[in-house]
Amino acid sequence: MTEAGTPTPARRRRQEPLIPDGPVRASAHVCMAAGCLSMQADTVFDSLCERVTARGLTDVAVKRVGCLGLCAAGPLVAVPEKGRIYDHVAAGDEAALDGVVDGLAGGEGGRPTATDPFFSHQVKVVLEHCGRIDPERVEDYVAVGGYESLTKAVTTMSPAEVLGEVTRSGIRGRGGAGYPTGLKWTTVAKTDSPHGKYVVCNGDEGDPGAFMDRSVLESSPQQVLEGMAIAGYAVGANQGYVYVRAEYPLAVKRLTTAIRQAEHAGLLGPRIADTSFGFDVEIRIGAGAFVCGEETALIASIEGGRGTPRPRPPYPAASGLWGKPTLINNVETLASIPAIIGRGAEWYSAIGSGKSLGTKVFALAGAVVNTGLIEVPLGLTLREIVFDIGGGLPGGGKFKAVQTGGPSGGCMPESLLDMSVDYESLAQAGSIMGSGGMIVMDQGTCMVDVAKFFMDFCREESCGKCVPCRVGTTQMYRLLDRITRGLASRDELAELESLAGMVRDTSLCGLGQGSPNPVFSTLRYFRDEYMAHIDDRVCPAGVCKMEPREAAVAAGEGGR
Amino acid sequence: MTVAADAPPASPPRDDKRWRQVDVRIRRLGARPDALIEVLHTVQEVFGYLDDDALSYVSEALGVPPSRVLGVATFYSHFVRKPQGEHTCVVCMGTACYINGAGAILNRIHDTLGIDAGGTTPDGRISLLRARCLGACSMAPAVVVDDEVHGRISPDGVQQMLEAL
Amino acid sequence: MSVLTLTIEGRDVAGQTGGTILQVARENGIHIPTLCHLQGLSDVGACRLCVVEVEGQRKLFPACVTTIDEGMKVTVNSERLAAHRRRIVELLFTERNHVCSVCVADRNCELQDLAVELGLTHFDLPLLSPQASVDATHERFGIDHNRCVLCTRCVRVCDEIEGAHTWDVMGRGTEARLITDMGTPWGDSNTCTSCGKCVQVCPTGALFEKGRSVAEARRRRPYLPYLVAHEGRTR
Amino acid sequence: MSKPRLATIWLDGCSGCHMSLLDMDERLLEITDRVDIVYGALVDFKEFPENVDVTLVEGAISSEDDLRKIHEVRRNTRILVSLGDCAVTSNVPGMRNQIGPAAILERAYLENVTINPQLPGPMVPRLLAMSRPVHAVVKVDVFVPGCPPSADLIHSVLDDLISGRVPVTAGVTCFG
Repeated sequence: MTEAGTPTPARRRRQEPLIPDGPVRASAHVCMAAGCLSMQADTVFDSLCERVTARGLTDVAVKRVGCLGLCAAGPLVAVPEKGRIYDHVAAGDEAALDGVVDGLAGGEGGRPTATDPFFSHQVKVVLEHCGRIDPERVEDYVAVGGYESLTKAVTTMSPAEVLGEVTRSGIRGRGGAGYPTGLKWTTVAKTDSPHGKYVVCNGDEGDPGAFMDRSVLESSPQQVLEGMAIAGYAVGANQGYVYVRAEYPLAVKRLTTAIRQAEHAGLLGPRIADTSFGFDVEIRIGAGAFVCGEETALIASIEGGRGTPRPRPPYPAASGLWGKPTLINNVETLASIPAIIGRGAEWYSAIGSGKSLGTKVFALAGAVVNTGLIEVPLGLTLREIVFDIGGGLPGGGKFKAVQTGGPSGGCMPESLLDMSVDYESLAQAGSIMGSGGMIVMDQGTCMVDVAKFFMDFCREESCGKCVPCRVGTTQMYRLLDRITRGLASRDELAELESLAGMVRDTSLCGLGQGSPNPVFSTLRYFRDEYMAHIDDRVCPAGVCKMEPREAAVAAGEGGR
Repeated sequence: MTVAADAPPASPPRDDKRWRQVDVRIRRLGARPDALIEVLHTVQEVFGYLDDDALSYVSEALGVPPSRVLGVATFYSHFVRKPQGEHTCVVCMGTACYINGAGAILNRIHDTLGIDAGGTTPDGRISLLRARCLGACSMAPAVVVDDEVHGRISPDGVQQMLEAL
Repeated sequence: MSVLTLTIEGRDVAGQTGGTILQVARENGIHIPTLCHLQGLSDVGACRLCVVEVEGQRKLFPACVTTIDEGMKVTVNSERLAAHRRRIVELLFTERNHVCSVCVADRNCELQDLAVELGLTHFDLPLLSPQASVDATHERFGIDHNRCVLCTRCVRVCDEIEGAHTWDVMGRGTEARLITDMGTPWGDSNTCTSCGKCVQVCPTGALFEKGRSVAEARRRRPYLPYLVAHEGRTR
Repeated sequence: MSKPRLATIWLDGCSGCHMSLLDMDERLLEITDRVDIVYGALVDFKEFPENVDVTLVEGAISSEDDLRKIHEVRRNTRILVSLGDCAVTSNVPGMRNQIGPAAILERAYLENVTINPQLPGPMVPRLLAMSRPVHAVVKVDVFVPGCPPSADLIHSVLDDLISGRVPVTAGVTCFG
């Protein structure tokens, strides 16, 4: 299958941001993340600049910023001094544009963020600077305290102290598995390597329905670079790689700009903050292979090969990139580091609950009013996320399930809405935290069809190296396909369950091991839907089309 | 079968100035075998696709066995081995787009243009591609036509857009 | 190098630090089924037939690449492992077009033997019946993709022993196929030295010497004395 | 007590499995003493009878006729045995599955024929799109792979079945 990504925005003459020389009364932050950009946010930016100039508002700023979160209502413009967000500011919508300018000039209007539940329930650590700074200006990041944590680390802390701080913060890997970050760092730090170590930032965000890393890279790339440099200092690495999907050209572009600017400003490169510590970062662009999110496959890909995973151990912490000890962390994990070092482990670990500390970014999508990007303390309930922050289902739709964890995750039914969203509870419910995609499904969604969708994904993304995943996902897909066509027997359902267990137990990497999870979780909570397809040959959601069994047998399908 | 003795130094397969861009990139990456994917990205950016000549050239220039070059080029779905149409239409098949009707969009394009994902119309005008997830989930279903993202689009909307190309 | 002690199948055994479970098991006459493993080549842990249970661990471990630890307790045979292994062989049979009765490797095939050893009498899963081709352009050898199990022994022997790297794998998932050079016909390969090592290490009838008919494949073991191929036939 | 009723049926196979059955030689007599053979290539009955205890099925399910017959067999059989690789895996008949029935018929009846080439008429059962193993269509109780299974194996399977034991073929028989 051929794939493609979103395109690089066409080159054109760039309007410079309006930044007054004197004190700023109010500023318009125009969201330039991919969602708003697809709704001509760049034109909105130009129009606002024009209007502000035309009105002679010399103490008003107009800036490009990263993601403001509420993608459902874009294009978005925030006026932080007034604590307001203007939504649906479409290009060419005179009234909306004038509304923003009126607001800048002192008028009312827009949504107050302090009382709007979408904003007021959130706690922003990773997304702290998203939507507040211009991602293409390192000055902006520095102005909000950027790189202070790196300077603090390299000038006032020993690597061991940095490790201790990260360990005590309790942060766990935000890429999916939730491995304690401090432990990972300590392992890499302890491994002797006379010929160097590496820090790799995993930005191969492949889960369909997840766009957290994309937004962070597009909205605050310097924050990720700072996190990497701090990690490099702590574990003893001087070289970092950021692996980004080719589907995210805007993220690649902003990251490239960020690296160049940071090097130019002496924030990356040799002798950071006049110490002997130096750190360089290079970008590696993925080429469309979900499995490369698995850390050993990612290493193979950075080394220029087929992205096939290899058995662990040895873990990359001991033998990774070119056989050297390698720390691999996800974008979100690394983006949390500057705040942890800056404000301290105690501050961070006070957020969250139980063994799941800190905040987590989720991408809300599907049948929910406020689709977009949110950051919440771990331990909120699903209900709070879907209904309070997400605003519930649109058009009076009735809730059926929420899917987390992408192709290795699961679907949780209404009865689990009051479950706390943390690593342990999700695992117990048969799902995983995953990278943070959260997709709300209404009664019009067929859960067998959803399981089939994810299996199709795994089948196509299987690297083909190990037998259970390569052939097992294909066979499971065929069984699910037969169920959705009303051709399957109860024997075949039993066959599916047994095969799923075997693929989970014997596959080489997480892609294969996790591939049966959507089947297990939909069988656990929605078995009646499977049985309706099999026994009554009916799709309760009205999604699947049933086929006559006789015709299928004549066409060579088999089936008894 | 013969084994080529003293293979001549790698020279570009065609007299095409665009190869200079590729050569510059290869030099900047130090012509190392591990630069393979980066170089393939460059070749595809410059020429639009990767043909056998190009792969052979990259193989020699980086000292990577030809079977390994093809193995890598065919592992990653971003790389294409045949020229694409004048216009491209990318239908996102991420979870949010899927449950919001991306399948109906693909079906409509199939019915109106007669092509499936990965195909190009016989006149070479439009190529249809699928994306695993564009990360534009908040605007599902999303379609990208010639570098422009269109969110919350209906099969009718896509048809109109493609007909207007 | 120090010696570690562990138990495999309840037996106290010892092995060198860095040794794998498979090595130690074989040194002690304990059989673990394998397919992609071939002594003398690097291990890839791909076929998953050699998975074993380690006490205290929920995961299963491929014996060919898992190094031993002091005090490790390894279970090689259990009902769960037997079922899983049988399934793996079933998946391989259903993936391509293995028709033993007309195969050059009939009675000399590791996949066929594994089916017997693991008690596989039929396939519950449907045959995928993919289109797969035969390349007979090489003057002495041929490859029948219908019989290939993607163990990659040929890729490894060609790269690691012969140093030619003629073989590799293209595509992914069930679309993955072995290739010679740039997907060019084997007979036109510029890198192939016609050494035939790939044919000797192939566990099935995928790689064969021309001129041999059904059930006539014979591996010439003395040709590669340091590569232990096909460690004993069931019949 | 009446003797168990045994049937054999030959679908899309080469009859090699029936030949192997005959290779039991004198043991055939011992078997025929213990059962009533009620249908099959060894006896002359036109209709598949009711209340059969054991049916040995040779061959894959390749045509509409095979399909009709196997359902009839299943309806009237207590223990259905898939005998040989064609019944168990579809084997050689299944090799056409990647090619399709139309191309196969053309090759066999038009391209390779010099005198009066013509495709089979309505008198010949139509081929199914795919040739399938027996258990893809009906439930199978005992699998005896092999191409063909040896006479010894067939004898031991029959001996078990007649004596009321469940035959174990795993580990003793082999594809091919």
